Amino acid sequence: MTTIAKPIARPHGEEHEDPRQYLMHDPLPRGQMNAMVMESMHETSPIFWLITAVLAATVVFSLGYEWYILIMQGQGMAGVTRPDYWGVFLVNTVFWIGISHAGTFISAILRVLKVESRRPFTRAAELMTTFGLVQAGLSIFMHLGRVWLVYWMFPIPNQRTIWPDFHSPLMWDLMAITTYLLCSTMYLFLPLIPDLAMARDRTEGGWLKQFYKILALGFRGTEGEWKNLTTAMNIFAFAIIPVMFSVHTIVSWDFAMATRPGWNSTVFGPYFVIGALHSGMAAVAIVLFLLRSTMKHYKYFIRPEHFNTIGMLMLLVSMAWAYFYFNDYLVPWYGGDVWDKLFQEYAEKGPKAYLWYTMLTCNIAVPWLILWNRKWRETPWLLAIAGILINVGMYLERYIIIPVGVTINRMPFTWRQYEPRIEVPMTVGTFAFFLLLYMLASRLIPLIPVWEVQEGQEAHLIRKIGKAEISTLSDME
Amino acid sequence: MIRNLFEWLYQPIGRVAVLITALTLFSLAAYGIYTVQQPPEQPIQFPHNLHVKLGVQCLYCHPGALRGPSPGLPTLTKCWGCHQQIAKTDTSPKLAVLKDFVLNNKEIAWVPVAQVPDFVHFTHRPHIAAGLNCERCHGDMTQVEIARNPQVINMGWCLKCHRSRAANDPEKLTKLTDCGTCHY
Amino acid sequence: MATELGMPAFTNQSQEEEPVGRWGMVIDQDLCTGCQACVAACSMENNVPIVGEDDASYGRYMHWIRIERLWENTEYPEVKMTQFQPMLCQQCHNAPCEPVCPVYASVHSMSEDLNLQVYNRCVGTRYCGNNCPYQVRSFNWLDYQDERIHPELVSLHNHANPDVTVRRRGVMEKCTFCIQRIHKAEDKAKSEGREVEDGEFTTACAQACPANAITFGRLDDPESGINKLAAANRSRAGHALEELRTLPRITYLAGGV
Amino acid sequence: MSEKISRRDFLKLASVGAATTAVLTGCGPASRYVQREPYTKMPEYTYNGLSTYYATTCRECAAGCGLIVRTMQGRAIKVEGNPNHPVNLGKTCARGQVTLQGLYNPNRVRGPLKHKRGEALYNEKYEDVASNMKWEDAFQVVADALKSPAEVAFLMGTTSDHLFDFISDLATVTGVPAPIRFGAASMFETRATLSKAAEDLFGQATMPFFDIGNADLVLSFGANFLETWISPVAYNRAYAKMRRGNPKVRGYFVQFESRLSQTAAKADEWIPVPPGSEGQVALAIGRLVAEAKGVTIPGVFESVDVKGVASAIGANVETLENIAQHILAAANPIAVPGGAALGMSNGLSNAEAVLALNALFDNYGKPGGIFISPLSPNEDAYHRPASVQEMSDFIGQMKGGAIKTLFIHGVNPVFELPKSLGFEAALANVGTVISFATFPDETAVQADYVFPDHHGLESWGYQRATGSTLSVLSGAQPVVVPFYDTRSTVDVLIAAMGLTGGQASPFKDEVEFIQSKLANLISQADGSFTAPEINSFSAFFQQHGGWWKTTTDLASPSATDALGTSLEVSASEFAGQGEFFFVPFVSPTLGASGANIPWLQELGDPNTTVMWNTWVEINPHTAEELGIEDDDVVRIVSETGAVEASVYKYPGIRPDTIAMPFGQGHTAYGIYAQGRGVNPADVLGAHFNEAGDLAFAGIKVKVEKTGKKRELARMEGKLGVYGFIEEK
Repeated sequence: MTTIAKPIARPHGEEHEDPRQYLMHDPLPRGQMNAMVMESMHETSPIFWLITAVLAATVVFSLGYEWYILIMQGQGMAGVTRPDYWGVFLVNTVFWIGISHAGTFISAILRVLKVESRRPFTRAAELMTTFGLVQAGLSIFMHLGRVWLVYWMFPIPNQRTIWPDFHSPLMWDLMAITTYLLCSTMYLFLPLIPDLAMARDRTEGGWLKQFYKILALGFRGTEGEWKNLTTAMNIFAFAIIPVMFSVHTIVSWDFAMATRPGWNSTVFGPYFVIGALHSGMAAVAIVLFLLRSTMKHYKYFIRPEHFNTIGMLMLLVSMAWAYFYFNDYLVPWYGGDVWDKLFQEYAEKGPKAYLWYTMLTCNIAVPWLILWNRKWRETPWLLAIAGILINVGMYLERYIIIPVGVTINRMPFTWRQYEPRIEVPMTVGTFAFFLLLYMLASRLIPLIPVWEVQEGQEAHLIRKIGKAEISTLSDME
Repeated sequence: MIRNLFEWLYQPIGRVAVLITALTLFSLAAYGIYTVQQPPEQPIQFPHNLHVKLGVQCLYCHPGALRGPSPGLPTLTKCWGCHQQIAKTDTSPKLAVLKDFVLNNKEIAWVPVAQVPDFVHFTHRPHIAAGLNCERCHGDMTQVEIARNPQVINMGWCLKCHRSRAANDPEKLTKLTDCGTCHY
Repeated sequence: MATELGMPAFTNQSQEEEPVGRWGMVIDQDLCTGCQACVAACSMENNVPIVGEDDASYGRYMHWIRIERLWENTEYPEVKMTQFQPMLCQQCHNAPCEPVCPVYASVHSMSEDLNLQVYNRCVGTRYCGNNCPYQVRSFNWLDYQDERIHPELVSLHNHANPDVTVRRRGVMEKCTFCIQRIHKAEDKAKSEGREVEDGEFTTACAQACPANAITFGRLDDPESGINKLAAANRSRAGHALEELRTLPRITYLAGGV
Repeated sequence: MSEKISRRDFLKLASVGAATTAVLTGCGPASRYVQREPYTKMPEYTYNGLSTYYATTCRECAAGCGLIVRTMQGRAIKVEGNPNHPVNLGKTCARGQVTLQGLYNPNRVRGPLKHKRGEALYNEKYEDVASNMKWEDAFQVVADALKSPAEVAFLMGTTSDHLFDFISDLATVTGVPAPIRFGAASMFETRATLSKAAEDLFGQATMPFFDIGNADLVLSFGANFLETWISPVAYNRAYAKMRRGNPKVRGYFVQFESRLSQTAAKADEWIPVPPGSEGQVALAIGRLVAEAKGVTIPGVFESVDVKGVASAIGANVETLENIAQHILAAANPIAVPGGAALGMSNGLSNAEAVLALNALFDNYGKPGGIFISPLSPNEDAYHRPASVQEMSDFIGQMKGGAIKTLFIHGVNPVFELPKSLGFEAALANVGTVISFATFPDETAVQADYVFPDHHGLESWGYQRATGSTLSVLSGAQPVVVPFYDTRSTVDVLIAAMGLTGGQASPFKDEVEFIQSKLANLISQADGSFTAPEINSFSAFFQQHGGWWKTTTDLASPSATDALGTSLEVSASEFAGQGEFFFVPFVSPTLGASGANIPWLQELGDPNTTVMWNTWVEINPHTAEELGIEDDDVVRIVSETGAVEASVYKYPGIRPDTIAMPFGQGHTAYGIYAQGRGVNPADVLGAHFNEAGDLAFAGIKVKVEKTGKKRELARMEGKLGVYGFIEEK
């Protein structure tokens, strides 16, 4: 491969920027990086375990116990009623699926597009995908009135010879989510293998060793193994992208296929996908900030440049989202259906209007104000705050679509407001569960794909041409 | 590497352990099924085979089957109608139970053995009108002493028959496989 | 594959010509005095539970038929109330509630052309209730009929109708056009080797209505009472939310004219 | 599932079944463990799984509708109307439908009991006080009371006419005073005023019959005939006939009332007139009609000043002239007085003014006009229930201690009478109070003994139907065996008479007495059926659910000079110095005594859609002035008392009026009724009109804010019905 010279993007008015601020130009020996990652995994402060304990308790009580109540007493424990048959549980489902989009988007699309700065945080994002989907699945089950019969929704041969109805968007939903869960788990696992092997070799004895042993599938890093691995990863990287886009489109069909005013809209598919990315990117920003500030040595791996990348993506997505939201107004306006108008009026002027305004502020104003400036993009805490606000906004968006919007139907006699009851603790529970899983994972598997980072570092080196320092791709053979 | 996780499996003792566990689980399951398949305890050990052999028709004691949903279980008056004229009633120790019921006017709490769940609205009349005889579903009573349920009554079993009988009549098939025919 | 596995076929026949239907109802809003007799009769016939003041005020009343009224004008003294409108399951032919149920609990009865709700199949996704444009499906939010929770029901349950299943929590339910009466009549007719005649039986609500505002009968019999009634009042006749083309089986006769 | 489940509870299984069988699929249905309790001897005509139908009569109100009750294995399952019964022609009202929930109500008096006055008859765990005495002792108690016939008194409800007849006969035989009948329904129907007005105009004290069905224009002056008025089902049917009976002409309907009642909601025009001005309006309309006709103004209408009336009711003269034009165009118009219009200090003159208007329409005895209700078979004369004035006289007797023993059956005066009459206090001066109540109502709580009568569906009897064109005697028979250890009051009295040692009853039981009352009907030619002898006749009587004449015998009022006599409708005076007219009305769903029926509580009021509670109707503008919001609890203060209830901002009511439903506010009467809502009778003063009826709408009240808030359970969603955008 011949050498291609490409200048480093550098801010105005600043000559001779030091390229070593970039991860790929600040290489460390493989062994040292491995040691840093392992150390960050194993050096655990008591505070960490304290937080874990608190989270675990929250999960047990506000998820486990409350769910028990919900099952034994019935859905009436929740705030759902006629006409608000659907409540916060489905909001959570949509929200968590949205979160889960970030992982695939970053690791698959950015990998396919060969965006270099993705390297250190692909895995952190992919973990979010898997764990987010777990929450989404749980939320669907919470929503069911007779969850103990959920197996009737699976196509299992039975003596009744009754099968699930594949006309129902809920069935598509079920299929899509399970597919997505499987793919994303696989896709999380493949790039993990070399790091697991690394972890295996750097752990001596104990159950942990056995754990890595099994998961590493005996990976030894031979030429052939690498070849197969990269092939598999490329296949998955391309294959998972359509799955990712389809899953949230299908989730949106749960609503778009309904006869309800305001829901029955053709724009819902892409609109939901963009919304998902919006919240997903924001979530990645938060996670990166947390990792960087809590985990040892991560300041080396996760650098302002990465926040910069995320920030730009967030800005981009928020613009796309704004467009689609406008579009979502345009279409009904063009259709001119009175019920759709009422639906929007209720969101804007109804008793829940404050949610609507908060949503717009968080989803549009916040990113557009913060993310224009590179300096701000490169300040982690600022980005984290932006991420939190955007997620609040996106949660509200779903909340407005489902429990608030569902108030408006074609029978004004039945219009009633929805007030969440047992949903509140259970939602807290899902968030706690997500964090808990993530924290435990951070103790078990390397969150930094070391081999990927090193690959990047090996691929680049700095050539001095006169005074200028040029970052070039080194020949790979 | 993985295999040495399971090395204990390759010791004879390990295999025995596995075998024992499997056997225990299996026999537990078998026992569980056995218990629920037993005919329940009846107030009177009523010998169906005997009565059928003596020529008593099913519909004599279960007349409701002709008219409507439930065939009904015989009341004291029904039993006594014959038995008070039978000398054996006074002598036989088995029939002492019946006498006791009658003389103290206690209702005989028969335990129904062929039951459909309560969300299934089964009616005997049309089934008999369709020319089914009792044995078809309730088994041959000349063979059994205490009434027992010959086969598991579940939806698959119902549908099997409904399908086969309406195979060549689409309209009838629709009716007989319509959810609303039994569930409401 | 669908049919050989016994799956009820999908019922969206919007491309075909409109089928006439089998059972239907005509409701004359000019006669409905909102006296609630139909609601009481329906609840007595179909074991519909009460939910108590708190749940009722939150909108969880289980009525299978409710009498709606809105305001045409709330400015005193020109106050005008809309005509009372009994709202119950319209037994749509193209029912929005049916295709969305993942387990065929909300399914179309091919033989009776009714919307069925199979209680024992329902898993409680509530998609049907969500999708019903008439909002006439009521969900068992809690165990309203469980005597362990409501001991006062032990004696009240004596009048429960054994022909109708008592629903438990987590199950969607709705008006069935008194399908148990339909079956009884059909069974009787069959045993006498004839078709069910129009007016041979009627639903609980129609039976009770003191002003005869509700009429129930055969749609496929051109001579039936409802068809005649609808024909005689064509100028007032119409369906609820006709624009959705759900092909309801209930015809409303506008009141006040 | 393995515990024994009795036949009675087999429905419990239906609920459990859904869950269990799903789990046990493949292991046989769970119900195999059920143990039934079958009959030892199958009753006649009873087959498993098939239901038996019995004809009887509804006892929820005095109208006497015929019912057919579906029973199955000894339990009443469904109430259906008796299609052949002339009163309701197979139809029922909501209260008739849920009478089953009275029969199987969790709170019933389960047997004869003696208890301390004021002690509750059930606890909060729905457990009723157990019966603590034998019926034999109960008979003795009654017998001892009857030994001194002059010192007993019978207070009766308006239902179960056969009991009324029995006691009346008893009065003639043993010299006990004649029974007094009373009911909140009749109090609000102002029956006394109606019959007095009939007496003044027709020369015959009777219940006028308004043939709304054949009219093509109905002017209703406060008559809420679609709600609980005299015979709701019959009048609902009549309304339907008026609207759509004639395919060419749709009847026109105008309601003059201070609030948009359920009846007014069905009217084409609702003229909100202030309470008490209905008579004036009637006269004004009469004058306008006469003028328009160009005839000499009859004496009745001479004195009225149309403009003054119009301004008084806040309408312009055109409105009234409009109506006059309608009247001229109409073939047979009718004007119906009733409701709050008669519950006024000037109620009688209001009624007479309206009847005079009918005289102007010249519809006396004509189709679509006014008739005299036919007397029932075996009825000597029209016995109207006691007016509240007569009740207060009776209370006076009680206070005086003239009454040693008071028998109360089928009425709940402690709850129904205005507090200001002091019935409860007067009870203190009565030696023994014996209640025959089926339900543990307030009066039963104040009694020394409760000897429960059967529920209507468990008892024999007959009821004289009102509101029918035919003369109907509606028959009742038990459709199920008594659920508890109750006895028919007639049987109790018969048994007691046997024990007095004095005059024994000629009848051996209730049935025999009823047959004796039917004896003179068995061979009447114009009856619905005849029979050779009494036994087969009473068999038919049960089978048909009553006996009635096949030909109508509506007497037409004897034409008197209703128009000539000048009638002075005085302005009604109002007691108390509040700023609001106060209009109590019988709750359309609950009726006067339905509060213990859970399903009636759950039914939404037709106009406000409020369930389970009492509300106060206030015009939104008024509420705004007072700074009151929906669901705010306000205190309504009258001269005699105060009640607190939540506000419903109701557009359909005069700004100077507030209204409140009667029927809630029980302090006993079962778990579904107790402590729910308030009783407007608590603020009513003891004011009467010329006929002695309570002037229940004749008071003015103050409305005070309490700062509390209590949400009303309404079926409607406020967002949709009243809009979700707050205009501030």
